[in-house]
Amino acid sequence: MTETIIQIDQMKKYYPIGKEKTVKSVDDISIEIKRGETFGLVGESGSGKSTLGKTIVGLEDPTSGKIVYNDLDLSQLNKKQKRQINREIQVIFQDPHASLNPRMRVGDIIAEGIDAHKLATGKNRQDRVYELLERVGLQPEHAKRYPHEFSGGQRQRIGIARALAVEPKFIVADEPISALDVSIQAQVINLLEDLKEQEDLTYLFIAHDLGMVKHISDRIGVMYLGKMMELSDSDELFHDPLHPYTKALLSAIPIANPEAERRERIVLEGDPPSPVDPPSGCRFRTRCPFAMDVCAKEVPEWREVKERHWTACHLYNN
Amino acid sequence: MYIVKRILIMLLTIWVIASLTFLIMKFIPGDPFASDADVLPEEVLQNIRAKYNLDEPIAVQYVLYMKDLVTFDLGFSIQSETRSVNSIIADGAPASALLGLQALIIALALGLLLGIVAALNHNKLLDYASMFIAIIGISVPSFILAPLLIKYFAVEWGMLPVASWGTWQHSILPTLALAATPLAVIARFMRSSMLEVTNQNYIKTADAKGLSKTKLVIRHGIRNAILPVISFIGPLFVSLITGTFVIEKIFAIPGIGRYFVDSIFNRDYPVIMGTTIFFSVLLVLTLFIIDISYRYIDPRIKLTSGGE
Amino acid sequence: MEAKRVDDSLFRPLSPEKRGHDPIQRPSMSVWKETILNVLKNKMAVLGFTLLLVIGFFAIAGPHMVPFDPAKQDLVNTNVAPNSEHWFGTDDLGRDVWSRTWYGARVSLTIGLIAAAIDIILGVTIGGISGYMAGRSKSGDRIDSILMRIVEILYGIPYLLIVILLMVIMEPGITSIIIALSVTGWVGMARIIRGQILQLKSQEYVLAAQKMGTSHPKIIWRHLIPNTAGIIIVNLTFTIPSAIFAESFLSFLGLGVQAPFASWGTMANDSLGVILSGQWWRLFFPGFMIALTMFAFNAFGDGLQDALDPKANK
Amino acid sequence: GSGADIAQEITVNAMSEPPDLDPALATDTTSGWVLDHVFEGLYTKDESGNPVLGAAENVDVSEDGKTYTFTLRDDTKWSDGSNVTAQDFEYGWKRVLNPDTGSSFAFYMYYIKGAEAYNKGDGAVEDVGITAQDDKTLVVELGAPLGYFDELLTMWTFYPVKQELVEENSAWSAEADTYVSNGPFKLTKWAHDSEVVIEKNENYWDNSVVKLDKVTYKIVNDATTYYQMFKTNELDLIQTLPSDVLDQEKESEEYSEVPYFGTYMYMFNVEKEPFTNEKIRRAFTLAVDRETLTQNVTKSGETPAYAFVPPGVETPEGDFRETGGEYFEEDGAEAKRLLEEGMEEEGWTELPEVSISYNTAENNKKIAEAVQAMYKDNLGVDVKLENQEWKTYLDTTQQGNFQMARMGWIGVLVDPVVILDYYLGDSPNNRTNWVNEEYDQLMADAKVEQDPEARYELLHQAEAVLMEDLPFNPIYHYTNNYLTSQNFENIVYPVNRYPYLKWAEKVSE
Amino acid sequence: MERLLEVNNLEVIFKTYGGEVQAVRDVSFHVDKGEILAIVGESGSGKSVTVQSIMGLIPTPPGKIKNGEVLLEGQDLLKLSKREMQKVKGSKISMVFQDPMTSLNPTMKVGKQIAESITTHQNIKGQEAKERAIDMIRRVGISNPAERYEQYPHEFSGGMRQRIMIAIALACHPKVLLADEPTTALDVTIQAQVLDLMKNLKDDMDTSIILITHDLGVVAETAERVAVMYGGIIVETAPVNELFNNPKHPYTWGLLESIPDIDVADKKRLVPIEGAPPDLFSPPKGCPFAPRCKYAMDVCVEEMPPAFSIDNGHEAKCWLNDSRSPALKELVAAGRQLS
Ligand SMILES: Nc1ncnc2c1ncn2[C@@H]1O[C@H](COP(=O)(O)OP(=O)(O)OP(=O)(O)O)[C@@H](O)[C@H]1O
Ligand SMILES: Nc1ncnc2c1ncn2[C@@H]1O[C@H](COP(=O)(O)OP(=O)(O)OP(=O)(O)O)[C@@H](O)[C@H]1O
Ligand SMILES: [Mg+2]
Ligand SMILES: [Mg+2]
Repeated sequence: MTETIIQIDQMKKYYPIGKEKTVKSVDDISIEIKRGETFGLVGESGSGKSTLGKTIVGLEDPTSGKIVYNDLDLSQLNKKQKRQINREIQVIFQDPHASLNPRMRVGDIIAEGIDAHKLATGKNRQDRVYELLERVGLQPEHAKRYPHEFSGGQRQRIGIARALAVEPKFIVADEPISALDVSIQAQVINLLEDLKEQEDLTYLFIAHDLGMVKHISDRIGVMYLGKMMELSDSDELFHDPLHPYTKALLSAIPIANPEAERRERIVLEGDPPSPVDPPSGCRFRTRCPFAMDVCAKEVPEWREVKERHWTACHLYNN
Repeated sequence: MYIVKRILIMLLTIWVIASLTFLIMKFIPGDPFASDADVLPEEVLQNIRAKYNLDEPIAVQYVLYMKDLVTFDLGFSIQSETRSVNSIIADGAPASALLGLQALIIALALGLLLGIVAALNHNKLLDYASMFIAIIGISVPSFILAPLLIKYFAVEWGMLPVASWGTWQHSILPTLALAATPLAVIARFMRSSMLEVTNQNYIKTADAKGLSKTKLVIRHGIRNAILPVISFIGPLFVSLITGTFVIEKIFAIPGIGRYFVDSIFNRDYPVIMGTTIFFSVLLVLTLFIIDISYRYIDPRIKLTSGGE
Repeated sequence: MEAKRVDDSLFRPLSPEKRGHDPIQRPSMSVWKETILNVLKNKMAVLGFTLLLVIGFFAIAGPHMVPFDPAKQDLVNTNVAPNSEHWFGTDDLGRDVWSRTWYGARVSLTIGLIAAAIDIILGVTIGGISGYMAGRSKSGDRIDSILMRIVEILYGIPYLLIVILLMVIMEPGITSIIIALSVTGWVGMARIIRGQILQLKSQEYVLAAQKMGTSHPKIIWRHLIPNTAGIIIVNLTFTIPSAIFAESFLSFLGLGVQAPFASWGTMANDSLGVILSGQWWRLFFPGFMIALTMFAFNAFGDGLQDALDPKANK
Repeated sequence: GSGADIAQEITVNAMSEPPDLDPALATDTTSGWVLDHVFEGLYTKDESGNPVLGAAENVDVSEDGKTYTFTLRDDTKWSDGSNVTAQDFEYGWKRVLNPDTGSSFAFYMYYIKGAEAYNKGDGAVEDVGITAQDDKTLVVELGAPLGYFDELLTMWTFYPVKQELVEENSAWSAEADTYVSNGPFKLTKWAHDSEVVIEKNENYWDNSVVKLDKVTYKIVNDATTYYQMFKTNELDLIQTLPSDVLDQEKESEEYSEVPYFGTYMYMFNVEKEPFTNEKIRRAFTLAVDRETLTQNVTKSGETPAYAFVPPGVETPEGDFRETGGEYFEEDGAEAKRLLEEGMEEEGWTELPEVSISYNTAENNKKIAEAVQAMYKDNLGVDVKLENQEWKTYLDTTQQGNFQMARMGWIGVLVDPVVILDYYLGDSPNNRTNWVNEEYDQLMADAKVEQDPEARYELLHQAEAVLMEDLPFNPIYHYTNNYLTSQNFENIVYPVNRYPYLKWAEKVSE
Repeated sequence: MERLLEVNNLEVIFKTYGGEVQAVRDVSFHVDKGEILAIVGESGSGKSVTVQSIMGLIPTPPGKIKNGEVLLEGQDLLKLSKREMQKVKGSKISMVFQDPMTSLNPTMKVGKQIAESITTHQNIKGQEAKERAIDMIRRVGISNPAERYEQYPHEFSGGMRQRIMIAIALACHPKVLLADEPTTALDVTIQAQVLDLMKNLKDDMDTSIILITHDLGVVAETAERVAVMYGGIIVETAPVNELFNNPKHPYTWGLLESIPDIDVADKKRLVPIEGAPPDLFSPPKGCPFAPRCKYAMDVCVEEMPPAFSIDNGHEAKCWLNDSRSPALKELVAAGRQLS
């Protein structure tokens, strides 16, 4: 076993739209996620975070590139391995409404994975369901209800309980807390952290709430228009953001104190470009306050500018 | 590329249907020339059989038939020796198609309306009323409905001709008789899926825009709810426009529906094959179009793992 | 804000016995019990179900309630209108329509049930597999394509030809009818279910289930099919009467139930002439029974659908 | 009287699309019905159904009865105005016999010398005894004298066709605009599966007797429908009423019943138990109450059958049926007794299971059900019913896979021979496995017997032999029933053909 | 300031098999013209149900508005006929729904769905509506608006769909905008952009906005007043500064405590509110928060606290604000003893 649990190598995911065009949702991304770490992923909405997550989880096939899980190339698995890995890599969906079958009771939804992998039966199964419900802050009685009877936040917790049910090793959490109120968010984050300790989990944590991302993540990657822009340890990223997009992002964080004096917000000019026809060179250049000539000509190299701190920006090319 | 592949598959399907039909047709007992009139002497039968290549081994007959088929030559009827199968189809298809189309349009228009009205008035009087109509439509088959229509509309009230073909008045009763059951089924399908749709969040969104109920239904309801109806009317369309035996018989309509049945009873081999091929070409084409239309109705539907 | 008088003594830290006192929980009951209760609360479902029971009861007891054998002819008393002796009148061979109607119920209800079973077992399954597999992968496409080609082929081959073939290789009787219905009875259902599944399967909960490692059959049966229940019921309300009439056609051709045994379909078929001659009872009673059964089934189906829909009012 | 203002048009129901309007190819009564009106053979029928000269003006029969020399009328013309020639007859007949034509009715010409050999591919066309000596003279040589050759010549197979036309266009008979004929009417419209229209042929030699200007044959298959069309005056003449309306129509002026030259029966398979036993066959024959059956079940005036040959054959002594009489008497008790005797003879304590087969049709079903009930009542036997679709049924019965099977037999010509030939040992129709040399001999003798009286006597004897052995169970002799609008007069209802409209006239609106 | 919308004593229930869910119990609040009111609160506390009741979008059955009134410019919306209500919906009030994934019609082009909102009440049709819709797509920060116009919802990312929802709601320039968690799925830059858009709308058109959100940062930066909901009631209302600086309800305290501080480098464990929200089938007769409240008193369980008026426009439903309640110190001490 290596230290790296997931390695993504030059992965691309293009969606065809219409006749000729493709959306370059994820365009040539390479990252490694270490066992036991929480990898935060932030970035502009529509930049391909969910797509990246879905592809890792196996819900989409990459257009090109490779995903290696525990030294196993995911595209070359036999049936048994596939099944095992399917279980080990789990996902918490962004949308708590659509991802729950409206005609199934919550208990059955949660137990689905338990049944599929025969993890428990009979009374044990039920106990496990109750335990999971309690773990995510719901009550055992809820097992008998249907998803639509729950509020958005409650539904998201059902989704989390479902993912946990199969005792996964690696969880892609796609905005798992955005529909929760802050106090529950805290509960869930604590829960995720506890679980990580206890079960030796690794997370890919996608979120927009940078405070939470910072809090939970060991490292954070910043995406923009299908590309990874910056990657470093989380404190480092907040302390010394390198990429202009990251800077803009951090400056836009709303602060929960109406009287706190506002950080100077870097307002991004112009419209976000289209992933169908992304700008040449650096993708961010059209809105970058520091754009230079070279930015239009050359794709900036993905470099480790400081120790453990990577970015792709011409500003740091000496 | 995809289209080319689909067309090849369609041709293959038609070929399989034709071949199986050929085989079954030859397998079942009965002779086109057997009748309750004098049974013919063997030598005479031989002459007649030779005329239709029936004296050859089945494999040879099959090859000969397929050869002709490639040139769209469907041969001559055994029953009506002077009529080619092509002309039988050409003579009969217009009447059948006209009737079928009329019936389909009525069934669709009224069925959808009835279904929607029922769904919007779920568990209210109109819902029950539509159920009543639907049940009549479903449990009174056309062979009962048709004579009843004739009895009242033509004989008792003298409003319309009893049967035969020619003027538009002649087509009214058969159209109604033909449309009743599909109408009922479409209404039920529409009601059921419409009920499902009205529960969806996006209906709330549309409602919040202040759309009137009608617009809500027309713009947001129908397209999301119509899929089962579309699935249902594919084969229905084909069987309607190729004519319905019972209706054509009762209303004395010169369509080709009757040939689907009579040709088999008469063991009129070329006509059996001709009508079958005619039907399956239409069927395969229609089902293909239906499949394609799924994507246009619901863009989320992905029929093949390749892009399209 | 004028609060009502509150006892001052209550303003002290919460006593330990009250802390953590969870609000009273709702009574919990088994899924089955709940389902049955829900159905019972639905008037239409109860009405439909009761009617089905009543029809079933008469199918068993009906012929024994009158002293007439359903096959017994009385060529002198033909076409007698309903009266106190012959409750539903007699037919053109002087047989008692009441006992024939209930006797016929046995055949027709059996046929209806069988047709429904075929529709569900074959149609829903095949449609489910086909719709689910389409677009999943190259091999999934192939499965869908093959199944749909089979459907097309079965649609395409003239049914009458198949029936005659069966007639040649089988003895007439109920088994033959079952086989004759099984050959093509399910294809309509299959195509409709396939269409529904195609639409449904892009739902995220299906992805979620796949991710949970749920097997394909289970996804089809637990996630997709229940969400098409309404459509299945509607299609059944169409298949059942079709099968009842198909039986009369098959019997007429010689494949099915043989005279003098009756079924609603054959009774209706044999008495079409009364539209001209006015002995309405010969056509009306079997026809009415079919309609009544379909009404009961529809009411029950609709009610069931309402009662089982978790979102609906209960 | 006939006012000039009354449109001389009639609409009748042909029931089904005539498959072929080519005299060489037609085999069915519907086609025959139209052909009889648009063509005329050397002989035709008069108003009372007797053969009289038609296109021929004169006939000479040689002394040995084998050579017929016909002289055609001068004024017999095709509907396009050209003359009908003896060559047209010769061509037409030889066309029927030509193996390539594949005519099913060619065997009706086998009486002609060399015809059979030619048709079966063993002889040459030159050896066939049909010769047009000149435009007007046709010589026909028979292999043996034939008592009813004149009757035979009224059949459509013997109609002429216009040689040039047919040689030019093999599909001439498929559509109305290429159709040429020589009868009282000519084909003017053929809307397939909908209607056939014939109009008065002004070129017909005897056109003064033709009153109708137009006859429309509607093609309406369904009994309920055509009955209702009659009720709304969309049809003026229908036949074979739906059985449910017979009770109410029987008394009507419009109703008529005409015997039809045929017999409805159940064949016994004499090689399948229990009908190997003659007594048991008789028991099953006697146990049927034909009177009740025809009165209460079939209802359209059928005559109960106690023999094979139907009424309608004129013999010097009167009707063949009347002189022949009935061959058995129904008797339940006697039947029961015979059954027991038969079983004893065979050593059965229990009767082998019996099933009645019939081909799928409403009427057959009803009759079978009634007979089934009668066997139950009279013999205490439970018989099973089985039905099959027609062509399958023909095949099954042909192979002898039956015990008791429904069959009907209709004589194309009104002569007992046509009927009785059915049970010849080598007749392909005889599916009963019953072979009786005496019977075969009597029939052979009858065919060459030139003296009518002696001939009928032989036929009576043959029928007696048949009825003694009872390889079949006669039920009734057919009738046709009609509803005819009272506006018409002089419609002729022949025994073995559909109504003849040549002389019909519309007398009121 | 002019009161634009006023909700008084709103009570909403849902009839389900298990009984009546008392989703909203006696809720009253108001929004002034051109004001942004934020509603925060426990998930499941009835925020969405409250705003949906204003729009008349509660599905009936199973839902039922048992009591209360919704006054828009003095007119009670709950009393309007369906047809009259149609005129109000989408023109005077519009709404951004919480669930962007399912709230868009999957079979209708996204652009059409926006255009429809424009054409329904305004006299704008065809091409012009299309252009306006495209403009709206651009304004919510989606690139290639003309192309996006032609796409279907499933081709959009979650955040994009949410922006489409916002575009739909804003397209018709409502007087009141009900925004149910409009930015949960958006990254902060876009969120800022969208919030700016809403603020501009407010400034330009004097639109009043009810903003439901979980992000207290957003509340702090955007709202003028805040209402905090818990267990179907509003437990505290206050101007935004008051609420953050001087909260008077333990639930509000809990909320504020649970937020991580990004400026602090070392990772403390987050401080959630322990316990579970009340079962709304049989809500406690007293304060719904009492079972989870560290400072609960006997009175909290027995009696529903009235709204104590703290300051101008600041109210809290908590017995702690009663003069008779002991000082917090004592309560904390008592709570410690117990645990
Ligand atoms: N099925 C699809 N067909 C076409 N385009 C798609 C599809 N799914 C996603 N996309 C496109 O891919 C891009 C990335 O989408 P993705 O969902 O990964 O974004 P995201 O980073 O998760 O955004 P958000 O934060 O808003 O959820 C978007 O431009 C989106 O329109
Ligand atoms: N159709 C319904 N049937 C039954 N209960 C319902 C229904 N809709 C809402 N509820 C219940 O009403 C209560 C309030 O729900 P609501 O959606 O208003 O919560 P919310 O405050 O918006 O939560 P969130 O922040 O999670 O969106 C919840 O307990 C929910 O279970
Ligand atoms: Mg996303
Ligand atoms: Mg909500």
